[in-house]
Amino acid sequence: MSTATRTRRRPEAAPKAETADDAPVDLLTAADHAALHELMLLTRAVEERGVRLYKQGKIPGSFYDGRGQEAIAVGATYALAADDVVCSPLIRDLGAHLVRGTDLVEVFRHYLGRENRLSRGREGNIHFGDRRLGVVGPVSMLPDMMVVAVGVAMAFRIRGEQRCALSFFGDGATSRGDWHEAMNWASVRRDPVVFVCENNQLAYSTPTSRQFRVRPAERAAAYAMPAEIVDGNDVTAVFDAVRRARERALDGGGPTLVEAESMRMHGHGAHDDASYVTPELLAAWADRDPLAAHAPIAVAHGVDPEALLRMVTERVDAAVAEALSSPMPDPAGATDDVFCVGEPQGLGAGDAPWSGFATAAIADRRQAA
Amino acid sequence: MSTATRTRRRPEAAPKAETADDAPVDLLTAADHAALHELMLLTRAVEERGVRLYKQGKIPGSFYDGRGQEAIAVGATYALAADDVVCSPLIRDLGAHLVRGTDLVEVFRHYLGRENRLSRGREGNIHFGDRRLGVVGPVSMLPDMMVVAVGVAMAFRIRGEQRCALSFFGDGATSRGDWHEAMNWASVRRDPVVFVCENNQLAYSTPTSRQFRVRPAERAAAYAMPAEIVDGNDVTAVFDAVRRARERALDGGGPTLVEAESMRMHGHGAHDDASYVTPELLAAWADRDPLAAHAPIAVAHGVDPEALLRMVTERVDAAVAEALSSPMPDPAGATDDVFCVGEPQGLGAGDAPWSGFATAAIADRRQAA
Amino acid sequence: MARMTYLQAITDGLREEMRADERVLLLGEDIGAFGGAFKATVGLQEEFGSDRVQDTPIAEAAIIGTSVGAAIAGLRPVCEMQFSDFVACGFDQLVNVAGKIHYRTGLAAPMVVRLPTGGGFGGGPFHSQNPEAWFMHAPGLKVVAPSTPEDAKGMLIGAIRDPNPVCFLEHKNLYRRVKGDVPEGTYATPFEARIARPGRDLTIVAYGAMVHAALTVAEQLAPEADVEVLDLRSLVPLDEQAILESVSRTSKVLIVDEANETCAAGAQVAALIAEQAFDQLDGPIRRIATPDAPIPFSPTLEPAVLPTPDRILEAARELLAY
Amino acid sequence: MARMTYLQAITDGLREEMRADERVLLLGEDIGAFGGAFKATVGLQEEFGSDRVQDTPIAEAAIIGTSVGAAIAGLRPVCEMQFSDFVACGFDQLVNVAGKIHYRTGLAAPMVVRLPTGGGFGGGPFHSQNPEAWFMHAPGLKVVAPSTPEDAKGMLIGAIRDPNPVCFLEHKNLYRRVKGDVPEGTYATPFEARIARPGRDLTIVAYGAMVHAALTVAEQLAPEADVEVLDLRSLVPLDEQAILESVSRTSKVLIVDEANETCAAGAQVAALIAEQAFDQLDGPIRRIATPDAPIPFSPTLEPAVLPTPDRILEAARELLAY
Ligand SMILES: Cc1ncc(C[n+]2csc(CCOP(=O)(O)OP(=O)(O)O)c2C)c(N)n1
Ligand SMILES: Cc1ncc(C[n+]2csc(CCOP(=O)(O)OP(=O)(O)O)c2C)c(N)n1
Ligand SMILES: [Mg+2]
Ligand SMILES: [Mg+2]
Repeated sequence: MSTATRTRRRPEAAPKAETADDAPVDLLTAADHAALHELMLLTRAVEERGVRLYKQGKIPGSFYDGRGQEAIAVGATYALAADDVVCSPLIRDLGAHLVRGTDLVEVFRHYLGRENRLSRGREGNIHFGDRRLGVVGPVSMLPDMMVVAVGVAMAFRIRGEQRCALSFFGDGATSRGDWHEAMNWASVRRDPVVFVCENNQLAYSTPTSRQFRVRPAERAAAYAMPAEIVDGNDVTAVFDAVRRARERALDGGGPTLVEAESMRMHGHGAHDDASYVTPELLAAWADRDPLAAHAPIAVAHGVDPEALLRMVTERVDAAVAEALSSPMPDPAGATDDVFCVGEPQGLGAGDAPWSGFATAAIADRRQAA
Repeated sequence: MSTATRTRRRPEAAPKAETADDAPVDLLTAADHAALHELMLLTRAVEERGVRLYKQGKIPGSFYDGRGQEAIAVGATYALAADDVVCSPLIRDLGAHLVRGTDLVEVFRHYLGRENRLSRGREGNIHFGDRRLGVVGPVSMLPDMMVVAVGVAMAFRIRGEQRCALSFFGDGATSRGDWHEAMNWASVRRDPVVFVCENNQLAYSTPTSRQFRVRPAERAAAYAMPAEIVDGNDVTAVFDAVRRARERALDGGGPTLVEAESMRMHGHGAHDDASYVTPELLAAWADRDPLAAHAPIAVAHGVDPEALLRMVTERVDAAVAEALSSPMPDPAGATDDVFCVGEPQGLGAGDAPWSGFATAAIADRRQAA
Repeated sequence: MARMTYLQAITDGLREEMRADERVLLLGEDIGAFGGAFKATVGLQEEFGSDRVQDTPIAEAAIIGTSVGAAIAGLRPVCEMQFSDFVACGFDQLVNVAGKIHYRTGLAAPMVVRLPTGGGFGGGPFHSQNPEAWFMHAPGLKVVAPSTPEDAKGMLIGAIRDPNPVCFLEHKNLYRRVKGDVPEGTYATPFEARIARPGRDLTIVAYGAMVHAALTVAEQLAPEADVEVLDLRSLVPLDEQAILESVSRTSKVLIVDEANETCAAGAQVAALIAEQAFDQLDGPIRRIATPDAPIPFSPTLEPAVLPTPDRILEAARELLAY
Repeated sequence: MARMTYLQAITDGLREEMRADERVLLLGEDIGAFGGAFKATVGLQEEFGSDRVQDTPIAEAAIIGTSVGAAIAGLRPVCEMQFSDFVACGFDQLVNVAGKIHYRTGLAAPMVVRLPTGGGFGGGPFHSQNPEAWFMHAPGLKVVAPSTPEDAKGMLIGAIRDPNPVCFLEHKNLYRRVKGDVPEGTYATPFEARIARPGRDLTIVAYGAMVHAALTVAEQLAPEADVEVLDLRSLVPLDEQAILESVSRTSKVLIVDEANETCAAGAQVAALIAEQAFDQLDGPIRRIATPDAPIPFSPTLEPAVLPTPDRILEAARELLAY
């Protein structure tokens, strides 16, 4: 691992902030705040439309959203470089796809079961990932993809590449054996992986108290793994924790667990009215809405949230219209591609909108000159 | 859970010792030390004979022994009451079977693949358990039986019975998902189970450093589970730690993890010369041999180890002779009993040689009178 | 007798047997106050308390493994996989611990694993699987798959009373779609096949949801042929005698299976007939199953892989004309 | 050409392909300095270092799951289950993650899971299993089972080069018992069946260790009948054409399978023939397999369940006389 390679990816403007006390906001420019706000608005707008389309009977199967948790996937993925890999976003993590630049029309085609490049109609709801953008679609079995992410990170480490894998999981998923195997393996091998736990208080109808006695971030000590608890409704806090975890991973410091505290504001899926959650609890969390919380910061950076929302809504409207007029998949292809033929197609690079990377690229060029 | 029931099983003579500092030796009478010493001698004698029979080609398949770890299974199981359940002894835990009173001839018949009541020749090496004595035979898959032990304990808890389950596992087995699921579940439910980790430095050829970064006892904190590290070569220390863990379980305090530190003095199995272990390491541990360590204590309690050894050797000789003259299983029965027909046969009560239980029984009778 | 859906019959079976036998307890994710993802356990925690109706962590290996432990300790656990697809996460405990314990140790594991199976509602690759063949290939497990509300209740009670681990396949597509008369109280339906419709010209062998597809086809063919539908109900034990008798009466057989084709239950039935009833056959043993692909999500793709009445009808016609 | 045991051929295949392709890496318990429980990887860590020959924790789900991750990131992992029985602990990762990733996402998982299988040496219920049918029933996984040293090397290399997850079944009873000439360097043997012995009167279909039992029987029968032995070599894809052609030549077929009988590979082969070659058959499709029981340990019990040449001979004679 050469220092030069490492430097290339570390933004000049970003002093290494190892504790949560350092001011992360400094690392985010006005453009970043505009982007973060837009991405969260977009996440919410897409999901709201998804729920509506589901209730209208246009989206088949089931539908899941991450209402109230938009800051987690957006903030975390915003800290990734282009050739890092998200393995995988889960049912609350639409934002991760959006940060990486996933095409909106394709997302709606996917939801609607239309022919599309993400899943070709073979998968539904939030089971997709654009491999061309370095996103691995999840499986349902929780939290299997953490183990896979460790394997991706292992490949990066073995090849001496300055990249990391980012993996999301819920509080409830920590009860399964694969969680432990992933945590232990990554730690023993010092694989460059960042684990983001979305602690949204619930696993379907079951509160965390019936899932475990020690919260996930504290359990990281059992693996000698650094961990941090962040306010999952604060997009800059999530961003910064993941940014630092990523730095550590690229420095050979191995995995980190970031536990983002939030609340699932909707039912488990669109079919679930979540009557098992008290209105008081929901009201208390509604006051901490991640979009509302970020709005004044965005405004302070010159962003006009209203204008952004209009733009986002237009994009979603247009995408839905186009998706709805797309053809259904050809039934003749239903059993194609069970096996791969020829050279496997791999993971591409995604969007990496954080200004820090651009700065680093400029610094690089300067150094090379 | 009535206090009366609890009292019945708590020996009057045994003050509740909650920390390792209390003198455990007080709880063990001269007869206890004689029994402990004999059980360890017997364990070693049976295993030595087993290795010989294997090398002579008389025992088919493979053979595993627990040389150097005799104090763990013997000490831990010695702390159990008759209707506690061992689920399960593993490949280093012959002593657990012997404490419970498993018939020696049956053990050798089992090893030799003869017709026998433990496994009917369907299983080999250390895969057996006498259900009549409250011992559940293990499966190979590590550490599956921990999860099963939690289920046994759950049944005890739900029925309000004052019993616990005891489960053994190796350091290497802690890497598997089932270990985590068992630890978490038992802790969330406060099931009365005692986990004994045999940390013998190795998993087959792999040292613990390549298995995990945090030792098992420390990992218990991730489950809010009390844990203790004991010298696994000190039979009284193991006994006392498990005795206290059992008290806690019966008091509704849930599971405990006891990590017994020891060393695997032989190869993984009789086929393995363990050339990957340095002679120096083995020599250092040989100085801490659990039998040699307990001998002076036994002598101080009036035990004659030489005489015990002669007796034990005679028993083993006689058992082997009888086993060797036993018939092989009838091939006609090879596919019988895949399914249970009629009423299931359950777990019986095993020997509970510890004097503490006798004392408690006397106290009980006194109270009843 | 009360008229119930298949799902209500399952709830009724659980409730009645829990009232009759206090050893019975339920384990599963969200089965308590929430009543389960499909509401099969609605009201049961209220009636029986949280020790007998337990919400578990998301830990399928532990759900199955602790059930084995509870069973050998004298209880009668019935555990639910939220979808049968997730049983893969507890596969080892089911196959290696539960399935082999009696043969190896003489203990028994009287327990039931409830498996909501099958496709047909846009569930996609992970909410549509039919895992029964895996367990048919694992010695020591019984495997049953009722197709009617009456059998769902009776076989569930039979499964609870059975001294062995039983995989109980409940097809999600039957839950609310199929209604029928269900006897009150408790009764155990034997693990045997049932002639769902007698006939002389052709036997369609099916189980679970496919029984209804087969019956539809038999009705459609009624003007031209007399089709027998044999509802296997139990896959392990497999009612070989009923299969062979039916084939010997009709001489032609079509086997319908919603699972992926290779090494499915239908393959075993075909192999059985090809070995034991070769002389009685007047035509090839035809099979209709899902091709070897994950179950796709899209409304145009899913019906292209699942066995539809149309595909069954076509195969039946070909066979009748053979 | 060099004369090697089956086991040496596997080591040779790993070594040659690792030299040829730096993306290939090995993962497994005790495969490094120790060289693996069966010594299949002896010397490889020395040559290729501990990144390419990795000792793993005891964590089968992680061994398989991290292999998927490494594969989608461009490596070519070959992972070893210490015994094939332990694959049950990683079942979900193999079946749900590896097997379905290409169909669902367009990514591919070029990886090999080495599975030391089978009985015959007193291994008992947990060291003797033949798990292939489980994976044949899981779409997206290839399954191969070579019977000779030459094929072991060539199919292992073929498996490594295949862009899909491949379950590579290596029968423990062949490891040191079977020797043969093995070409030097690298070569990939296609996943197709092979006529191990041509014949006209009866086809015995087998794979893995059972090929050798079938060949023994064919020799024994040589004075009275001309028996063809078809070595399947690959179970997924299954060489249906080779099977049907052989049956159409001999008109009689006996399928031998060491796995438990119900829903085994042999059931699929039987079902295929009964559907596609019914007209060509002059007798029932006979099967010999291990009955549905765990593999017992004792030297008197184990041979009572495993398919022995005697059992195969008897069935072959009956069929020839049919
Ligand atoms: C292994 C497994 N078992 C069961 C399920 C069904 N299931 C889907 S989501 C869910 C709850 C997950 O809770 P959590 O991990 O906290 O994520 P959240 O839904 O709260 O984001 C369950 C039980 C599953 N997906 N995987
Ligand atoms: C799930 C599983 N994988 C692999 C094995 C093969 N195996 C048997 S014992 C062993 C080492 C176990 O190490 P540890 O748990 O420390 O127990 P010890 O042998 O040291 O007593 C291994 C890998 C197994 N039994 N189970
Ligand atoms: Mg949650
Ligand atoms: Mg060990």
